[in-house]
Order: sequence, then structure tokens, then C-alpha cells
Amino acid sequence: MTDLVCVQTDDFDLAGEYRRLRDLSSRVGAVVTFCGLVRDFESSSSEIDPDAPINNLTLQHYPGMTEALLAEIIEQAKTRWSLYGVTVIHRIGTLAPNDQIVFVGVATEHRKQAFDAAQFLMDYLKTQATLWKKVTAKGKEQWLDAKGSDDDAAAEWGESRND
Amino acid sequence: MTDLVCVQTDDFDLAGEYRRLRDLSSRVGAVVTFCGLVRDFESSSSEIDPDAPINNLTLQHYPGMTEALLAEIIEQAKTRWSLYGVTVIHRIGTLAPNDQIVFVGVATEHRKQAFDAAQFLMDYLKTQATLWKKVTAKGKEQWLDAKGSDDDAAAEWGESRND
Amino acid sequence: MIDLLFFGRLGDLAAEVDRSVTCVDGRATPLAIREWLATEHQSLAKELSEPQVLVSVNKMIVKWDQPLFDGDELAFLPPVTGG
Amino acid sequence: MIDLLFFGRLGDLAAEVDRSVTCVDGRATPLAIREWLATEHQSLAKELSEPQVLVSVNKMIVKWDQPLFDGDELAFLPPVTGG
Repeated sequence: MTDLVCVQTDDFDLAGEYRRLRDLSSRVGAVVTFCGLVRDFESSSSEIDPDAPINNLTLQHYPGMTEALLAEIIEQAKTRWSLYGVTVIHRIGTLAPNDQIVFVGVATEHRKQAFDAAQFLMDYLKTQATLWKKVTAKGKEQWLDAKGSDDDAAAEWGESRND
Repeated sequence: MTDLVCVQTDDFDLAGEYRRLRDLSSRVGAVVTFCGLVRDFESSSSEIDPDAPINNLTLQHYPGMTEALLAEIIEQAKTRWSLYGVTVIHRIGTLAPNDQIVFVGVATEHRKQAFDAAQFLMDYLKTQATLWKKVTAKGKEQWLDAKGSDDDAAAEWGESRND
Repeated sequence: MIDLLFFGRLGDLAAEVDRSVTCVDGRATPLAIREWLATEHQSLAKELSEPQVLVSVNKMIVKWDQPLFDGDELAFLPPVTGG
Repeated sequence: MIDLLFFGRLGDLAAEVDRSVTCVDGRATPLAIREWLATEHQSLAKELSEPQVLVSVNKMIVKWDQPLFDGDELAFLPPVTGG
């Protein structure tokens, strides 16, 4: 198995994920990893003061559909670039500031493929995977709004950035 | 100290480097890492059969100048993107297939900055840092030629990819 | 029976909604169910009418006029915010 | 005295070259030293004449006509291949 998709409440371990990707083939020359972390503020929240420290973030998803969509996004990436292996892990449940939320790792022969594929996977994950974030700050809860910039980032791959 | 440059014979530890970048600020939301590995073949070598397994790779550098150039490349990246911290580690000496050669890590608020800065750093490192590789295979030694594709990748940042 | 699922902010607004409905095979659609919900849950129906809200049947995104059958799982999906 | 450094393939070709030369301050240049090397080390001088070869003085890239002074460190740099 060269690709791995997990939606889980447990934390993930970068070192272990990297080790798996690095060891997939002796031809792997480049491994790019992305880790997304909970920041202590959420500027896209409209009702809560953007500089208020967030107490936590709760992630909900659509079990079964999220995994299928992530697997599909990986398949799309593999039609564009030559990849030895891909890992996508997304956490759900309640997370605190500085917690890890999302991991994307890609193993390839050359660096450009790895950078491009990892960025593509994150752009598509952000706009297509059935995940929703709720922020809790100062006792108030609010579901976050989607960001237009994420849609723009994903849309670009349909145009000039496919190389 | 938010930036780190090392040219060393010792191996590096991704987990430790990631931990340092992640903990630089509670506003860090994205960490991108790149690890370059010795592949078991080197297609750019002209005299040695491209599919011959390589026995090892020897990296030489210009002590003092390499570190200064890498620090300068990081400064250039910081004028383009808002970065909480950067780490660049390059190994020298004799390396075997699957060994780690180079690490670049970037901590930022948002993912696009981290991906772009890490790719920029690698593109510039490849074309500007005073490092030279010699491959040994089947008892023959050969210094590797520079790749035109690396110059092209670095040159692109002077043009459209600066966003 | 058709199972209804509401995610994100829609889940909070649908707290009182019965999660299974009985329909005649192939006669109901997501749009018809949304209109039926509007009779008793106006704030939910208003959110469901936002153009960014998508519907899925059995975990596949479908159009609002997709015919529904017994056993289908119908989900209302607000804009996603993962990552 | 000016210290000479040769990297990569240039180092192999310069195995026999004396690594320090005496010059009159400000009269020698990297180009003059390359021409001087050509008298006894032709294969090295040929490689040094490749357009991709750069020169640095005291770890800063300079032009081939940069004047050299006592204590300078002159390095000949073939195209880099790190990463």
C-alpha cells in the first residue's frame, strides 16, 4: 500500500509518517510534508473578535464520504505527477491551540513533483473534503465560514498551475 | 533565533527540526518540510550508466561561503513572504543511497507562504550554494554536472512566480 | 425510509428535525424535502436555500432534483472548512 | 601571498598546483592567474575557461578582472550541484 488516508481523533506523528514515505522505494529522492496547526486566533471568524484567543476548535466530518473524497483527490494528483506514495491524515474532534490538524506527505523522485502535489492535495482537501470547523472562544461557539481564497487556490489547478 | 543554517557531516532529525519550527510562535499555522534523499541512481551522470546503482555520493562545499550564501537566500525569502522561521541543513561528506542530504523547513501562518518559500529556498540552494557532488559507482568516480532544469526553476522566481 | 443528515451549522439548526422521512420511491427529491422542511423549520430551510449548500445521496454529490428511493441517505452539506 | 582554492572537478585537475602565489598588490587578477596556470596546467586552464566557472575573492563572487591583494583567498568554482 503506497497511499494512506486517515480521518482520526488521534494525533499523528510526523517522524513515523515521513519514515513510511521515505522507505517506499529506493528511488525516492524528495519527501515534502505539510503540517497544519491550530493557531491561537482565527481571523476568518466574523462574530468573534479576531484577536480573541481561541479556546478550542471542533472538527466534524461526514464519515465514509470524507475518506472517499480524499482517496479521489489522491487519484487526481497521481494522474498529474509521478508519485511513489501519498499520506493524508485529518484529525476530527476537539483540538486546542498548537495542536496538529492535518498532515499531507508526498514521496517522489524530484522535488518539484513533491512540492506541487502536496500543495495541490492541500488546496483540494480545503475545498472538497467534507469537514467543518467550529471555533469556541470566550464561551461562544461559531461555525467558521469557508474562505474565498481557498476556492481560488483550488481553481488555479484547473488552469495554469497544471504543469 | 528564528532561522537556522547548518552545513554538517552529521545526519539530521526531521522530528526535532519540525518541533523547533512548530514552537516558534503560537501563530504558526503551517509547517512545510522538504527532505532530499540520495537515490540509488543518478540520471544526470553522463559517463556512468544511468541505471547503475550508485555506491555512494560525496559532497564537498566551500566552508564559510556556503553558510553565508544560505543565510542570504533565507533573507531573500523573508523579503518575499511573512515567515516565522526557516531551517536549512545541508550534509557534506560521503553519503549512501537512501541517506538524507538536505532539509528545508518553513513555519508560517498560512500554507501558501510556507509552500512557496520552501520551494524558493530549494530552487536557490540548488543553483547558488557552493556545494559539489561526486558519485562513485562500479569503482568509477565522477563529479556531477549541474542541471539546466535547476537554473530554470530558480530563474522563474525572478518572473511570474513571485506572488 | 430516507435518512437525513445535516452537517456544520445546519446540524445546529436541524436539532429538532426528525432524521428519517417516509416517501414514495422516486417521487421525492432533495428539493421537495427542503420545501417540506420549510413548513416547520424556517431558519433551517433558509440556510438550506443558500446557493453554496450542496446535497449528497449515499455520499455522492447530486443535483437537487435527484429522485430518492427507500434506504437512501440524504445529506445537506454547508461549505466545507477543513484543513 | 594569495591563497588558491579549487572545488569540485577543478580540485582533481589542480592536484599538482601550488596553492599559494606571490603577486604585486593590485596588479594580479583572477584572469591573469588563470593565464599563468595555463602555462603548466593546460587541462586545468581549459576547464577554468568554461563560461560557467565563477571566481570568488574572500568568499564573494567577483569579476575576472578584480584586482588581487596580499592575503586574498581566490577560489575557482565550477557549476554547483548541491541539494
